Amino acid sequence: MVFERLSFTLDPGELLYLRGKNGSGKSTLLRLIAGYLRIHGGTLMVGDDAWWRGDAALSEALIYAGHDNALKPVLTLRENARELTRLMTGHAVGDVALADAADVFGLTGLLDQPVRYFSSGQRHRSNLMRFAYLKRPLWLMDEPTVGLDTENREALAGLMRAHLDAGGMIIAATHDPIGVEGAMIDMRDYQPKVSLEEAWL
Amino acid sequence: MTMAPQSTQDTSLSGIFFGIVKRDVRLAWSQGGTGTMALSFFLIAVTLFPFGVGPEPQILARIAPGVIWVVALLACLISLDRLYQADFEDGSLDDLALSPLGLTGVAAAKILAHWVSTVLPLVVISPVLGMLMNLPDGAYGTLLISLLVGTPALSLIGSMGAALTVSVRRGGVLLSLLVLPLYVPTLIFAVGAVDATAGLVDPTQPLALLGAASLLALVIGPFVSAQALRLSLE
Amino acid sequence: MTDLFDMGSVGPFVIGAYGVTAVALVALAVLSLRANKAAAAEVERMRPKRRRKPDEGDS
Amino acid sequence: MHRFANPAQFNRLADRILPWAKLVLAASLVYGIYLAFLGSPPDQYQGESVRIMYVHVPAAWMAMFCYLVVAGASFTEFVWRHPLAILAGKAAAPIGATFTALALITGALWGKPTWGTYWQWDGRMTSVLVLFFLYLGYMAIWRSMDEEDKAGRAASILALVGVINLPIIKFSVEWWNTLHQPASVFRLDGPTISADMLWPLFMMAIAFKAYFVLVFLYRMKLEINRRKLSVLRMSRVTG
Repeated sequence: MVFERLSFTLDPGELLYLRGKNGSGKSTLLRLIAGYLRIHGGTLMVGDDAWWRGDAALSEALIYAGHDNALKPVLTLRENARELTRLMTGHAVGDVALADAADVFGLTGLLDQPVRYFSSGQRHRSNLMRFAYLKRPLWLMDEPTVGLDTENREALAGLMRAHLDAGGMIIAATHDPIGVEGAMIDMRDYQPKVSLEEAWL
Repeated sequence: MTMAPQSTQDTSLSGIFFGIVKRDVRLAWSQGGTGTMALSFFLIAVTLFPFGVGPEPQILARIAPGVIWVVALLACLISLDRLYQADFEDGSLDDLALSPLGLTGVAAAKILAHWVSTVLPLVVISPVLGMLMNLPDGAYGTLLISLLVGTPALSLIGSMGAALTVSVRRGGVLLSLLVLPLYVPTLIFAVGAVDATAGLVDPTQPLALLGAASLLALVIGPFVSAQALRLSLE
Repeated sequence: MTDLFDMGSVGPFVIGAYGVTAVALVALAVLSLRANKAAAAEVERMRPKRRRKPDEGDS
Repeated sequence: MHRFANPAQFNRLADRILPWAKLVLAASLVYGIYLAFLGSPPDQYQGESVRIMYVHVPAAWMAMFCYLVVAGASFTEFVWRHPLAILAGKAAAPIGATFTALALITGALWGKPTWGTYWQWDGRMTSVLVLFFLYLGYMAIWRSMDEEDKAGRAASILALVGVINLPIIKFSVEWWNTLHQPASVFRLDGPTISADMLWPLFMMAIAFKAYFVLVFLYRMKLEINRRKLSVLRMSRVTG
C-alpha cells in the first residue's frame, strides 16, 4: 500500500503538482491514473463515469511520459514520432505538426537522425515532444524537467500554458516549479497509517 | 467542459494494428533484430544432424520431418524472449498498453509480426533443408502445409511465455521451460502429418488436429499475453 | 500369503520402488517441517523485539 | 482482508486438522503396506512385480490431483485475489512435483521386470513426464522475479494455461503412442485388476491423500511465515 485517503478533482484548464520524497507514491499515482495499476479502494472518475484499468476510453484521453524515454534507438526521431502517433490514433502524423513539435524543443535538426546517436538530454526532449504532436486533453508528466536546461524549461512551460489555456489538464510529479502556477498535493499527507501488509502479522 | 479528445472519433483500430505489425517486422529485420538470428540458427542446427546421425540417406529420410520441425520450433523459441522484453526495457511497453487497440490487440499484432518476420522465413527455407535431409519427394507438400498450419501456434503459445517472463532478467531459459511442454501437441501432430505422407497414408487427420491446436492457441494466446503483460506494468 | 523375501528376481525392483517412494516422501515432509520451524522461529525472534523496543537494531 | 483469509484463522483450522491427518495417514499406510505385500496375491502374468502398482498408480493420481489444487488456487487468485489462495498453489506444487517424479521412477522400476525396458514411451507415462515439466515451469516462475506477489500471479497464469492444455497434451501423446506402438501394450493398471488387488490400491491412495494434507498444511504454514518475514523485513527497512 503506497497511499490512502487521497482524493482530488481536476477541472479543465488546471494544473496539479505532486510533491513528496521519492517512493512516496508520486509515480504510482500517475501510473494509476494512466491505468497501469489496479486500485485497491476508491474510484477514478471522468465527469460522472468511472474508468477502469485497460479501459480504451481512458487511454485515448491521456498522454503519459514516464522516466524512461520510449524511443526505438534504431529508428529516427521522425519515425519514432510517426509510430507513436499511429499507435495512438491509427493515422500518420502531419509533417507540419511534427515540425512544429520538434521546433518547440529545438530538435528540428535531429528529426531524421537515428535516436541511438542522441544524448540522454536529447532523448528526454524527444520524449517530451509527444505532448506537442499528440492532441490529448490530459497530460501525465513524471519528472518532466529532469536534465532540461533553462531554455528548454521555458519551452516546456510555454507548451504547458498553451495546453491549459486550451482547456487541457496536467498532472506533473516534480520537485522544481516550472513557473506555471497550479494546485499542489503533498503525498506525505496521505502515507498509509496501517499498511495492508500489517494484517499479515 | 472536458476538451473531448478529437482523435477518439476517427481512431482507426486497423490502422493501429497494422502499424504495430509493420513496425515490429521492420525492427525484427533491422539492427539487433531476431529475424536473421532465427533463420541462421535453423540452417545451422539442421545441418548438424547428419554429422551426428551419419549421412545414410535412409536414416536421414526417416528423421527428416522430426528434425526440421524440432529445430524450427527451437528457432522460433530463441527469437521469442525479445518479443516484449525490448519494449519493456525502453519503456515503449507503457505506450503500447495505452493504445486504444487494447493490450490484447497489441499482443495479437506483435504475434502476427513475429510470425511474419521470424517464422515465415523458416517455412520458406524448409524445402532446402528437406533436400539436405533427403526428405521423401511426396512429403514436401505436407511439410510446407504442416509448417504453415502449425507454426502460428508456436508464436501464439510462445508469446504467452514471453509475456510471462518479460520482467525476468535472462528470461530465455525460463521461457523455454514454460513453453516447450505446451508445444508438444503441435509437434506431435505436425510430424505425424508429414510421416503420414511419407508413409503414403492420408495426412488430413493429423493436419486437422494441428489446425485445431493452432486455433486454440489463437483463442488464448493474445488474451493471456495481455494479462501477463499487465502484470509487468504494475 | 507370500513370503516377503522370496520374490525372486523381481524383489529388488519392488523393494526399490517402495524404498524410493518412502525416502522421497519422508524427505519432503522433514524438509517442509524443518523449514517451517525455522521460519516460525525467525518470525518470533523479529516480532516481539519490534513491539517492546521498536528502535532496537536487528540482532 | 477476507474473513477466511486471515492467516491466524487458517493456522487454527490447520492445527485442528493436522492430528486427524496424522492418524489417518498412519492407519491407512500400515494397513495399505500390509495389504500390498501380504494381503494380496501376485499377478498370474507378472508375479510379484505387480506390487509396484500399489505405489505407482496412487502417485500418478496424486500428481494429477496436486496440479488441480495448483490450478484451483491460481483460479481463485484471479477471480477473488485471495492472498492465501496463491500461497496454496506455491505450497502444493512441490508435493505434486515429488509425486510426479515418484510416478515416473516407480513406473520405470515396474517396466524393467515386466517389459525389459525402464522407459517405454507409453502414452500415459509420457503425459506424466510432460506434467512434470509443467510443475518445473510453475515452480521456476515463482522464484524468477524480485517481487514475490508478481511472480505468484505470473505462475498462476501459467498454471491456468497448463490446466487448459493438459487434456490436449494427454490426447496428443496417446494419439502419438498408438501411431508408433500399434501392438497393444499391457496397460499399467490393466483389466486384470481383481477385487483383492483393489483394496491395497485404495488404501495406498488414502494414505497418499492423508500425506498430502499433512505436508500441504505444514507448507502453507511455511509460506505464511515466509510472507510474515518479508513484511517484517520490509517494515524494518521503511521504518
